[in-house]
Amino acid sequence: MTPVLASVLAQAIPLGAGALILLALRRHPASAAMLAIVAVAVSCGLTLFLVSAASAPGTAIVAQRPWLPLEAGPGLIFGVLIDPLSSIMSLVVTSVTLLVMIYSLGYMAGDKGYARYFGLLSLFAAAMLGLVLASNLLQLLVFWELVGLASFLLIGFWFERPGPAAAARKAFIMTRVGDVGFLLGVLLLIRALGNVSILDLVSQAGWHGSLSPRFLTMVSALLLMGAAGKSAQGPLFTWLPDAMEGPTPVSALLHSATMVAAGVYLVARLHGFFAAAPSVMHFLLWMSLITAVAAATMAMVAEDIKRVLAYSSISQLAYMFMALAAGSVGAGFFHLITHAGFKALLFLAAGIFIHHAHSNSMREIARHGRPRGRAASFGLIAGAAALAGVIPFSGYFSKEAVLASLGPAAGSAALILAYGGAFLTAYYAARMVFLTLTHRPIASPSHGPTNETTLAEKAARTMMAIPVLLLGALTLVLGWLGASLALRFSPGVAVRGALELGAGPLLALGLAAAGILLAWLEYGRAGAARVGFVERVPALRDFFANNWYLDRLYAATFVRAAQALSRLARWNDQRVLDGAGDTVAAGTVRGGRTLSRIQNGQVQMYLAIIVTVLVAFAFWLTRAELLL
Amino acid sequence: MSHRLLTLLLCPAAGLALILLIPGRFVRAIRMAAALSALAACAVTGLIVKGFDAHAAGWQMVERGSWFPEMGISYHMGIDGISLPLLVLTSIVFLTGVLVMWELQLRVKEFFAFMTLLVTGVFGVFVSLDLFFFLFYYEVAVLPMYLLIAIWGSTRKEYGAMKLTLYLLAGTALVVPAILALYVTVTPHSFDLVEMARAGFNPSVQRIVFPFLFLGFGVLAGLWPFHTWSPVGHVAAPTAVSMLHAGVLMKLGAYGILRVGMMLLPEGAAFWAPACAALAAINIVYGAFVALSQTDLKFVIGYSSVSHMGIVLLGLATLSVDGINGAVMQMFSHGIMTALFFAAVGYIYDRYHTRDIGRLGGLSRAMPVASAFFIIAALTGAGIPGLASFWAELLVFLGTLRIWPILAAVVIGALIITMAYSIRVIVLAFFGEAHEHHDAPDIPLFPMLPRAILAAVLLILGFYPRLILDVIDPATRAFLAAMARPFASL
Amino acid sequence: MTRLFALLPEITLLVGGLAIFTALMADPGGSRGARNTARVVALLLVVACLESFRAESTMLWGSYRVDRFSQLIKLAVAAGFALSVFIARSGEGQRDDARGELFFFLLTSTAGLMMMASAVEAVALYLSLEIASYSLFVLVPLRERFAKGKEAGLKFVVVGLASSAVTLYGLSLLIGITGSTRLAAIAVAPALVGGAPLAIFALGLFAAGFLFKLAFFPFHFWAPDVYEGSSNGVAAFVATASKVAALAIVARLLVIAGLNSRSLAIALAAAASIAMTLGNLVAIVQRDLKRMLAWSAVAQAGYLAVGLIAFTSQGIASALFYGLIYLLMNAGAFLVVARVASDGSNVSLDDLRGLHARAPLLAATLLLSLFALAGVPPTAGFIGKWLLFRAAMAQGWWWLVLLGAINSTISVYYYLIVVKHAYLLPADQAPQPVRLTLGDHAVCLGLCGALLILGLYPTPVFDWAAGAAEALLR
Amino acid sequence: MVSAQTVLGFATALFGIGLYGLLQRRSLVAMLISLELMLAAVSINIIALTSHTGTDPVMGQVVVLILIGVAAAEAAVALSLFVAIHRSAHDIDVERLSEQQG
Amino acid sequence: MTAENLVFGASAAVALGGALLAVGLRNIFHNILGFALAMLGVAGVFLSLGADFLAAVFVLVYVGAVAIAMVYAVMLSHPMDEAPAKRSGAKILSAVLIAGGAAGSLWMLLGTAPWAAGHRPAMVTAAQIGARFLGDYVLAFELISVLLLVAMMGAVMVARRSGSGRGTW
Repeated sequence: MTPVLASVLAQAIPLGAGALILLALRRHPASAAMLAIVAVAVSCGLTLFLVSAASAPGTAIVAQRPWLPLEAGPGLIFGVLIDPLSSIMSLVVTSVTLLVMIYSLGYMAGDKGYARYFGLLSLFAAAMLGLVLASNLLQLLVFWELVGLASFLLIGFWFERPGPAAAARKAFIMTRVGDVGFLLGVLLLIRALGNVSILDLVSQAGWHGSLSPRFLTMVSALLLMGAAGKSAQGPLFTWLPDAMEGPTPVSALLHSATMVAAGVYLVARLHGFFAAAPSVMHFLLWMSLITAVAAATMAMVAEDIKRVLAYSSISQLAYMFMALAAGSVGAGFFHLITHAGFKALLFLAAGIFIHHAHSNSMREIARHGRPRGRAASFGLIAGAAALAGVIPFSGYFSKEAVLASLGPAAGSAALILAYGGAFLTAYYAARMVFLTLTHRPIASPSHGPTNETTLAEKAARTMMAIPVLLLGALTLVLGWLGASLALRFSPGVAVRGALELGAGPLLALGLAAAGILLAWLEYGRAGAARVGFVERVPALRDFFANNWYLDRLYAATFVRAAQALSRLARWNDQRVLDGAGDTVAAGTVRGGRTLSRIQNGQVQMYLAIIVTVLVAFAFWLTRAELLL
Repeated sequence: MSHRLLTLLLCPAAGLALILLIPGRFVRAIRMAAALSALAACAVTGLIVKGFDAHAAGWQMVERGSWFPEMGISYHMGIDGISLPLLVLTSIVFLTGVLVMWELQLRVKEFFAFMTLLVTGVFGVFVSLDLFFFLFYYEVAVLPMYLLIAIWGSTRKEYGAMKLTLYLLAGTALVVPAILALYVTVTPHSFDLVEMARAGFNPSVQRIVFPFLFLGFGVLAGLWPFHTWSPVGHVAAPTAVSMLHAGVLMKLGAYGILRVGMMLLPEGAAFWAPACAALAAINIVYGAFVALSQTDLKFVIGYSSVSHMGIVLLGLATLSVDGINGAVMQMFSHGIMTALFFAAVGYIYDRYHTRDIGRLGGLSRAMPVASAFFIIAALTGAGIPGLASFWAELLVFLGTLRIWPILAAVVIGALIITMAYSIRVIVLAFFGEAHEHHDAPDIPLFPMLPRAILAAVLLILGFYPRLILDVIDPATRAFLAAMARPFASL
Repeated sequence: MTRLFALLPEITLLVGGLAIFTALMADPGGSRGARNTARVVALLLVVACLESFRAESTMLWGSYRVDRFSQLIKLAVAAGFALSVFIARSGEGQRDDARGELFFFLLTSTAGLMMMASAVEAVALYLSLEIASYSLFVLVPLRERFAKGKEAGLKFVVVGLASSAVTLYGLSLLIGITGSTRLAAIAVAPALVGGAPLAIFALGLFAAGFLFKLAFFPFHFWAPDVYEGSSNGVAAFVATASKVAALAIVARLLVIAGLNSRSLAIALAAAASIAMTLGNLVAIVQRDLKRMLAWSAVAQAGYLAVGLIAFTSQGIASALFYGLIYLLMNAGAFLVVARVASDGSNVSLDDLRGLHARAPLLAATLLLSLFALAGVPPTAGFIGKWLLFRAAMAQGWWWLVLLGAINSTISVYYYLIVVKHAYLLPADQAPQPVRLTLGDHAVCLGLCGALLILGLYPTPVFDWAAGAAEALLR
Repeated sequence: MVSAQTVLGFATALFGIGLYGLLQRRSLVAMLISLELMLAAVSINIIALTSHTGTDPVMGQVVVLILIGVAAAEAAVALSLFVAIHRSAHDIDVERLSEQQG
Repeated sequence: MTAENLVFGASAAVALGGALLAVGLRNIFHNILGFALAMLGVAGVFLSLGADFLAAVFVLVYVGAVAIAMVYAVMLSHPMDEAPAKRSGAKILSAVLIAGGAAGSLWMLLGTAPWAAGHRPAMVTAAQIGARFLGDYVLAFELISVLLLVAMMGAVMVARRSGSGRGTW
């Protein structure tokens, strides 16, 4: 089997499975789930093959065919691009998808939309693979939108509830804002280059020097808009916390591990191109620094465990961008991989709690006590440790790589923000663990750990536990792969070894420890007030808890402006334009009525008119020569 | 000469004759006759597609003969890669339209008679290469609309029907003098499109006449500010008529601009292109904004059509390969998409007797499949890739970007609004809790069929646009090459 | 012998007149005999016109010419007469003691119109016009159960006699200027050829009587009242046969005017614009179908003038062609009017409600006729208007064409209102049933078929018109 | 010899008087009288123009004779209508015979 | 001042005066009398223009037939019973203006006349007229008889009392 065929099959099989499920298997949930899992498993195997096929640094297997004729040149040529970056990313996608699907067997059991769920997940996997393996920027954009669509449908999976429906809408529209920039950027590139082959863009082949810096800056900025929208960065982040209305496994897969990382992937993918626009990269650096800290502040006060995780996703994605902006693809992508692992882990573990407590609130979960089995707790702790950057969990290594990539060149302010963010991360991660796991039973024990254990429930629990344990194990493993991973896609760039401790790592570790300690003091220790230092300042707490009031700002400005414009346009349409048409029509009828008064029944007036017209005719004939 | 085009034209015409001959009480036979003529049209279209050579130059399947030589009117038909997709579109919408109206009980005979008449006109426009017949069929397609809407329509049907008819005929009132003026200007006097194009026109004539054609045909294409008939008409029209109207008829306007305005008056088109593009851009943005605050599903679709037809017009205004490719493809995909839209809404309306977004809600639970059709159409409208419109819009935007970057940026920015209204409708009408007592069954298999056909076309083209673009592209290039030829007889 | 053959229609008229008169005398008080005789005569007349269609002859010291022009008009007049006789049924709506006479006077009017077509001498032309008019002057006030019949007669007579006085004044000037009453001599008179204002004016005054018959602005005032006030058969005749003949003579006089007087053309264009606009706008507010048709006729006269203004053989051919199909579509509309009101009363829009269910064929005929009047394909009205506008455009009358096209749009509005009543609105209470005879079916189908076929393939009939125009210009 | 101008002027005056009556008088009979005056003016015109221009005076008289016939016919029709209207409406005021409007 | 001029002047004065009486007086009988007077005047004008035969026919037809018919019609319908309606000043004014305008413009147009006047009127005999009637004006001659027939039959029918049946022919 050739890698190309494998890559095509890897996309096609989940696509086919998804389509089949949605079209034919909607009433057969069990077979739907099996089909989906088998399809993704096969796809996963194929991507593993791809990883091995493209193991050597600098490999780039490309197979393309013309897809869209354009005015000049051969038109847009679509195909697959298999290189270390895409193959590893696709492996991440398929493996996390596979795990999430297995987990969902338990988590979603009994849901009305069970089959639809698996169908949509399969489609998502296919689309995400398409995005990852695309050889053309426009092709990437196509799948980019499709994962957005999948995200919309999955956030709104429980569409009857108002929350998910609204969240899905918000997510779709907000990411569209970024996508519009992306599209414009791509179109500008097509206009300039005729085609937007990713390899050509990265290698600067064919355009080096021919494009003005101003143009490059503009295009890069536009592309970055897309990345920011998809990855919930900068001003476009507010959809992601709301997206947590979707099923938890979906949050794990789409809204932390894979889809939201697409923005990072895009920048990593086109790093060679972005490098040509240093000012944009500089902007990105600062945007990600601010996002990282801002999202961390929000996570500090969130009560909903999934929202905490969502904010942490935003924050961690910002770290990845930070590395990319600083020039290190390796570090950024490394953090992407580890983050995919531990964040999926965190969500899945949290999902078990949520499933158990039927609530997202951390305090509520705590009141319900632990679910059966230790997997959830272990998973949560391991994931949180990785998030906080505790050695030897994977997060430590990757975050360390990110912080290191910043280097002294970034300036002290940047470094303070980056490290401060790390401290906050550790704080809120620990806060989450303490809040969730410190059991505070509620007064009435009716909701306590229950005894009923049907076979199905047991099976479900097992299905949910397996991925958690696997991912937990991964958090311990992934960190060590960093160096080799990084080597694959940025050959020649020296990557520091995992355990090369220096001032930076020590500082990071110290900050992490401080954060955890602070969290323990406030939440963990026996008799703690379980009120954080931020929460003691209501204004600040509200500020953080409300996404820095960005939602309100948007509602008050953009949304209101759009609505006002819409109403204005509607009014104009009904009153002015349509009204004008009606007025002309009514005027015509009125004109008819007026003219009909000439026919007043007085025959002598008719005669008078006739004679007058004839007199006028006579005058016209004698005077016509003068006038003509 | 194989007379395939004539045969195609005769399919609905023969259907009309057949329907007229069957006494009105044999409802089933009338339906069958209509379906038969639609199937025949599809089959003949299939033959035409099969016999069409995308890479051959010039007109294909040309049929010509003498008709009215004193007046320069000749029997001249032929197609190129631009008209072919529209023929396919018409056939599909015709067939699905007949199927969608299968359950019709009221005055069945007259309905299908008018419908086949309308389709005859549409086919005629797309195959005519003589301006007289072009306009002849054009009006044949427009007039049955009045009765189709006024008799079988719903909300404010008489008003909507009258408004639609008068707007469209007012457009024709601009077109007729323009065409006659061209006829008397060209030597030798002829209505033959091909000969007229060959002879060419004086640039000053072109500049004067082009706006008449653009505005006149533009009315039917939903050109701002003459678009208001369209939402009102769509809301009033019965399902199949909305399908045919938004799906096919509005394309006649754009096709007229392309085939008559641009082909005959390249200089005029070039001179007015910025103004046309500006109007088209207003269409896009304005239509989207108005759609954003509509509460009737059909009004949303109506204004989305205004917006989408703006994309077609914008593509045409670019006078570039990409723009026109995109415009023609958008004509096709928008045709299929609105047909699907109206088919989906039609089903919902038949069951719930309301189209008010506020009173619907949670439909996806009650009738997932029927809802899915609407959602697919809405997503197509929102320009989601994987559905046909994406490619078309992409090409138009690209074509625009090459010439008017700022305008393109504005129009692309409006995609946000497009997305917003599409998603708003989906979320309000199909998501959320069911507001009303929803116990109607989901769509059964037979009514599903036409809608599924439409959805499938959208998906297939969305996946592989070259299926259609490979046909359009050579024709567009030839078209533009002919346009670029300077006026020889100066 | 060939001369007699050329006079076949006139001979038929003579014999037919005697036959109807005899029938009247034989059956005092009844109308069946006269009706049946009239139907036979009408058919014979059509046949006679067809037979002598290609005849060419000049007789009576050059004052009577039989050529393609005259024969085409005679055929049209004969067809209009036949249709009107058919539409009139047994003269319902006419005063009961004047029903049989209806057919006699229709025949005399037809005779006048036919003479008009052939007369090439101004006095004879004028007298033919008066024969045609007087017959109608007599018929219009003889309306039954309709108080306005007399008033309509008054308007008709007063406006008609005034126009006739104007015509005669024009004639006196023409005689003075040219010294002759032969049209051929008048046409070559130096004053006319030179376009002297007085000569043009004299010709214009002379045309007044014919413009009156054509209901052309400003001589249109009688039309609404007469259409409304006269019985359906008479109105049909006024709207069909007499329109075509009048159009033909107006064309003939324009040819004499020399086809090149710019000031005359502009005056005509102005009148045509007013006619179109006035007719269409006022038609909008009508509720009586015949009155609406009258106003639409005022507008249609304007369209016809648009073709004539071109002052070319093609323009005249187009106008004649339009006149022919105009006859058909008006006949269709009046047939529906007469059959819906089987007792001969007037038809308001509300009387048409639910027609599609009561009489589908009538509804379809109405639909097609009105669409034809509106100039909508696939009916012949479309090509007819197309040709008119084309001819005008060829001479650069773009604004007139634009105005005409806009007017067509306006006209669609009120035609559609009629269609709406016939096709859309339900009949309130129990409407009068509409009974159609076999003949009604045949005529309806024939008219519909003719309108459709001429719409699709007008060439042969247009060739007739072109031949007639050629004969006129020779 | 009376000059043509004089005769024409006289005819024009007569025509004008007739026209005035036609426009102003409400009685149908008076209107008919006015019309006849106009026709007489036409006749004078013809005679004057044919005899003074020397073209064909006989023709002029022939035409005028015919016009006299026409005038008689006009009178017959108009008077019969007058009688008929008066019989049914008992009124011959044309201003009041104005039900047909619009 | 020749005799012709004298005759013309007198006749024209009579004719104009009669015409003014015919349109100006309010009594319909007076109008008819004025009309007869005017016709006599016109006949006189014909005489002065050398059209003797015409003058005779004119008097016969107009004074002898038309005016009498008018008197009959008026008497048949008794319009004398009613008081004449009030005259409207505006209507008179507009009628004067329009009629005056029309006559004025006609006069103005006649001033541009292209014909060459100045021939001496020749005497025309009835025989000449008769020859023309049976010569090149035979068509008109036939048509005027048809017209008179139609007018006569029509007049009888219209004036006939409705319901009186056809038997009263």
